[in-house]
Amino acid sequence: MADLATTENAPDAACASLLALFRAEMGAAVVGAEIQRHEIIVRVHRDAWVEAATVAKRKLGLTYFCFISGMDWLDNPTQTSRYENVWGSVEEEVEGTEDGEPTAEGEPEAAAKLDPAPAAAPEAEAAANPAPASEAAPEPDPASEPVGFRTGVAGGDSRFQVMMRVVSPTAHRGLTIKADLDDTDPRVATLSGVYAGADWHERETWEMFGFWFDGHPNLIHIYLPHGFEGYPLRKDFPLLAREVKPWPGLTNVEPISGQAEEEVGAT
Amino acid sequence: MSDFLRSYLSVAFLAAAAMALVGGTLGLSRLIRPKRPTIEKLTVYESGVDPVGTGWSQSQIRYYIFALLFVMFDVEAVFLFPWALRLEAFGAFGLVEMGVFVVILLVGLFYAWRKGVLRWV
Amino acid sequence: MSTILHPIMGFVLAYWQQQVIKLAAILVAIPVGGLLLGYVFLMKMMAHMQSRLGPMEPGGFHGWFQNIGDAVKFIQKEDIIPAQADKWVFSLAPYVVVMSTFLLYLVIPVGPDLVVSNLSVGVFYALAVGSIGVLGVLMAGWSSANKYSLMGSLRAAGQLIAYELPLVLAVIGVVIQSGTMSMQGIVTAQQKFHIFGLNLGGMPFIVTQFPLFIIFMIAAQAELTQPPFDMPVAESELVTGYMTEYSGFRFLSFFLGEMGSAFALSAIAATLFLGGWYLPMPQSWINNNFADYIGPVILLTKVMFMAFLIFWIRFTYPRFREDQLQAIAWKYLIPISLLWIMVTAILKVAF
Amino acid sequence: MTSILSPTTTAALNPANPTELRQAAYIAQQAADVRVNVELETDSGMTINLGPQHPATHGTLRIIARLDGEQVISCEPSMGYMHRGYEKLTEVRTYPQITTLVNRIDWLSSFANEVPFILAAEQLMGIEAPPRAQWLRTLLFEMARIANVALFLGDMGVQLGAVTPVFYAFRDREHVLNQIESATGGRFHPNYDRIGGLKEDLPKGWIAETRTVIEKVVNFCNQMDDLLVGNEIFGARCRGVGVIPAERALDYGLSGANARASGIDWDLRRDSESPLVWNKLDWKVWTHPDGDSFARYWVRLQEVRESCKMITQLLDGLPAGPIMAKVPRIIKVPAGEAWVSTENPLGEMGYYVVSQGGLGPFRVKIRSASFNNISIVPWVTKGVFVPDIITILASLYFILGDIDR
Repeated sequence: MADLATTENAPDAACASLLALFRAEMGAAVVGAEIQRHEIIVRVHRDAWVEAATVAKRKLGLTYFCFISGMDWLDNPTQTSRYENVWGSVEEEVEGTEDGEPTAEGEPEAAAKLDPAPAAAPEAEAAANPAPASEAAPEPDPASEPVGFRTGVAGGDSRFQVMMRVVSPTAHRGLTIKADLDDTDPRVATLSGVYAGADWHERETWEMFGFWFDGHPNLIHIYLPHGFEGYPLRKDFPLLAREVKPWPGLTNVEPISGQAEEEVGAT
Repeated sequence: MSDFLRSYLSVAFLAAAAMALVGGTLGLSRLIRPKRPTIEKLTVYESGVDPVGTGWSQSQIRYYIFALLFVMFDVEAVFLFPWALRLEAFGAFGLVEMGVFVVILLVGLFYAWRKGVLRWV
Repeated sequence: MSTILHPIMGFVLAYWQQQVIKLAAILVAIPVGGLLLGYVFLMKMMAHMQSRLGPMEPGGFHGWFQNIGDAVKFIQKEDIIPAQADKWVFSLAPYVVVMSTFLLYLVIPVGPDLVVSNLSVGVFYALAVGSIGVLGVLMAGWSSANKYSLMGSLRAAGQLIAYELPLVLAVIGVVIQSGTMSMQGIVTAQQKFHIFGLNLGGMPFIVTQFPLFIIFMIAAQAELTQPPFDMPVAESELVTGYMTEYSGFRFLSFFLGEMGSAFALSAIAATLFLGGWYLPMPQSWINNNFADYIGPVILLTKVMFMAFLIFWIRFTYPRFREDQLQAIAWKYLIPISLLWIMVTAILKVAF
Repeated sequence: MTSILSPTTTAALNPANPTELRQAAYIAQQAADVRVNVELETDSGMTINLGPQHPATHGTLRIIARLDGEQVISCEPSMGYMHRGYEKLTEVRTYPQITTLVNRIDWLSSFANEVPFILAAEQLMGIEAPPRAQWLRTLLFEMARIANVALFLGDMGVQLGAVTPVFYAFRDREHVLNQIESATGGRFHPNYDRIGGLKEDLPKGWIAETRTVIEKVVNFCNQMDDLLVGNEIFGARCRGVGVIPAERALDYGLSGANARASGIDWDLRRDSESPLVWNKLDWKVWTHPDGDSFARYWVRLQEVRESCKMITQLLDGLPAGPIMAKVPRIIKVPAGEAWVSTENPLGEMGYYVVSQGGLGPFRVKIRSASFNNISIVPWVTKGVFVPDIITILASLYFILGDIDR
């Protein structure tokens, strides 16, 4: 804890060398990169997706396959407004943290920004080109018009991102690889030839986000019933139960954390 | 009726008694048990999903070589019983005879073993 | 042979009267025996060994009501026959299983005069009717139109192939030593049997036939489809195998058959290897029929001991795989039993 | 780091040791056997469903097996019967509310599910829980591990047909659950973790009681040693069944005891920088070179023993002090992304939390161990017998909530 606090802000040397190695192998395909604590997050071009995995596995020794998943950076106005309804007064109070630098005590992710260009101002970037996202809204049309998207660490150019994480079981360093996908036709090559375990994760990602994995041997539903329509983890997929009836849980939640804090303060 | 046949008549009696016990209790339980068949109840159980196929599915029986060996050794046992009963009468001669018989069968078993037939597939 | 009630009532009954009384006795003995084993071992011993809570509750003291409650429950449960099943074979199977169990009791002597029918081929007969039960299992499994049942019954058939031979061969050693196949004759032979000139008023065959005794018990365990040989029922794989589709009393009758067979096979093992109803006792007790009174008690004690062994192993061991059962039977049990038969025969001829 | 060879060949195997080399050859041969057996030239196979309502799947997992006699041609798990959509639900919940959701992922060790999520939120907020809270978290984490893995130790027996161990497991697990309950108020779903600390401090006398409970658990481990590990039939059913070489295990993302049983010397408790205090304890990571079902059982058994050792040390060294750090009244997590994973009883459990500065996370990717652990089933069950499916499934050890999330 004390020792962690000191090492936390310094870039991890093993991570840095790993990232350098990765950059050397991948060349221009690396679009963005960051090191957070002991995690490397890189963004590669989607055409280099399989190559990145192959390099990670064969050259960097990141043999342990952790997961594949996706991101939908679209702002979901229905969800945001739901919070605002209940937490309206609170939102005003802490408005400052929304777009400025976080004001919380200590900047935790203390990122060593190796590639500042894409990661520097993701929100500004997102604000610059919100148009493709709103155009790109695929089938099940959302009830309300999406307002745009904001991307996260290592940046992003489009609404959809596919991400995977692999780890070296000997060096104990993990690498998260992201790739931006096309908004209208999210499509990327399958990794099941590189990491056998990618099979099921790609099925899940396809089912939840609608990302197509070219060359996947068996891209069928894994959780949801066959014939299910829509991609539930996309932000524009309505959470029907919430649409029909407001969730009562949102209202009675506030005191819990506050009480705990007060109790501690009293002791 | 001779005593010999009589002693086997008991077998028939006993079998009838067993039938009567099961049948009687089933009849008794018919009086008190409910009978409300539904489609779900009458479907065969396959772990909670609709059965795949027709129910009368076919399966491979691959232990026929064991069955052949079994028949062979069961016949041997049939031969062993009379010999075992009359062993004292036959004496050393019978012993050697049966020893040869058993050894031949054992050799056969070991041959089958060596050929890898004694593997359940 | 003297008549069954002669020692008690002092007069000779007609043949059919004797049969009626014997059958009545067996009709009482089997459910009671099955219930006894089910109660003492399956419920109480299991509950204590496995620290189970449920079977210790019903009725108060040590859950004495558990078995009765179970029986009542099964009798008043709905009897479901799947629509796809072969109804005739399906409903006939429990009869076959129970019948096979009943027939086993025919030859078990419980006293010098107390035996339903002292067949001259007693042991042979017992082994033969004991295997009829597998026929019932096959019928049940096949007719259910259920895959688990089918696989369970196929396993049962495969198991029959594996254990039947060791069971038969284990008996042959006893037959060689006693020179008879009659169960009563085997008990008598053990009264006269002594080794090294050490006459203690008889000696059980287990002394000389210990390997065959072990083989017999293993094979009996398999015949009863008790763990570690319960592949045909295998709850965690085949969901009780051939019994999957059975419900109500039909299901209970399989259970009754299993417990009754356990009782009968324990009795046969006790008779063959432990001297049956006989303990070293004065010859006069046997002559004046006193042994008819204490014989059942002695046999019951031995049977409970054998059943204890069976159930003890049942609660302790995991299940074998089918191929492992075959390997054990063919690679160990059969060669060893054949060898021991030859050893017995050589000793018999030599001395 | 750049080694292409698996860590098995480098770390776990000692070339000077002939036994280990023999074992390695054995594994290779077993694995080759499995692949050869795939090509079974038959079309009269029987399709059988194990599950969703099946005793072997402890939960509603469905396994579709195509059989040839008793031999498996192909075996495909099919899940989703319990899919609760937690990843979607997290998007409409606040951070404190999500703790109750993730509690229910691996319901046998609920507390262990809370920890990585809370750590991820704390990491994003830049909060550190006070030392006592971290020690208690570690302590309850390990108790949750015992509650979970003890059930496995018994359940493996019942899957193989030995009924006794599972009752012993339930008996002794009950004591552990009692302790968890008396500390947290929740028997199965403690919901004890808070961002910045814990809900409340331990009740009086808890530490002494826990010590006696740990003794019982140690005794239980010895019983399992006698009942199953030392049992020849158990060995015959498990040894050489479901052999997973280390490369394969990593390829499929097997983690936790499953990976360690394949000889991968990797434990997140030791090998990742976590605010939890495992690194301050004296314990050992057990591996087994065989990679078969027996190895997986054996490794888990040793892990429970290690957990007992850890708990004793944790009880000894429990620091005094507050259990809550100063946290804002309303939890708002600054924008950012955090990945935190811990070594849960089932394997690596991680949360990829993406925040955009709101009251709830923007997205949470839940990486649960069982999903990856089960994904190897189609590969590893090819050509085995039906009873071996059960052995393999039981030894891979999954909790259905952990697969379906």
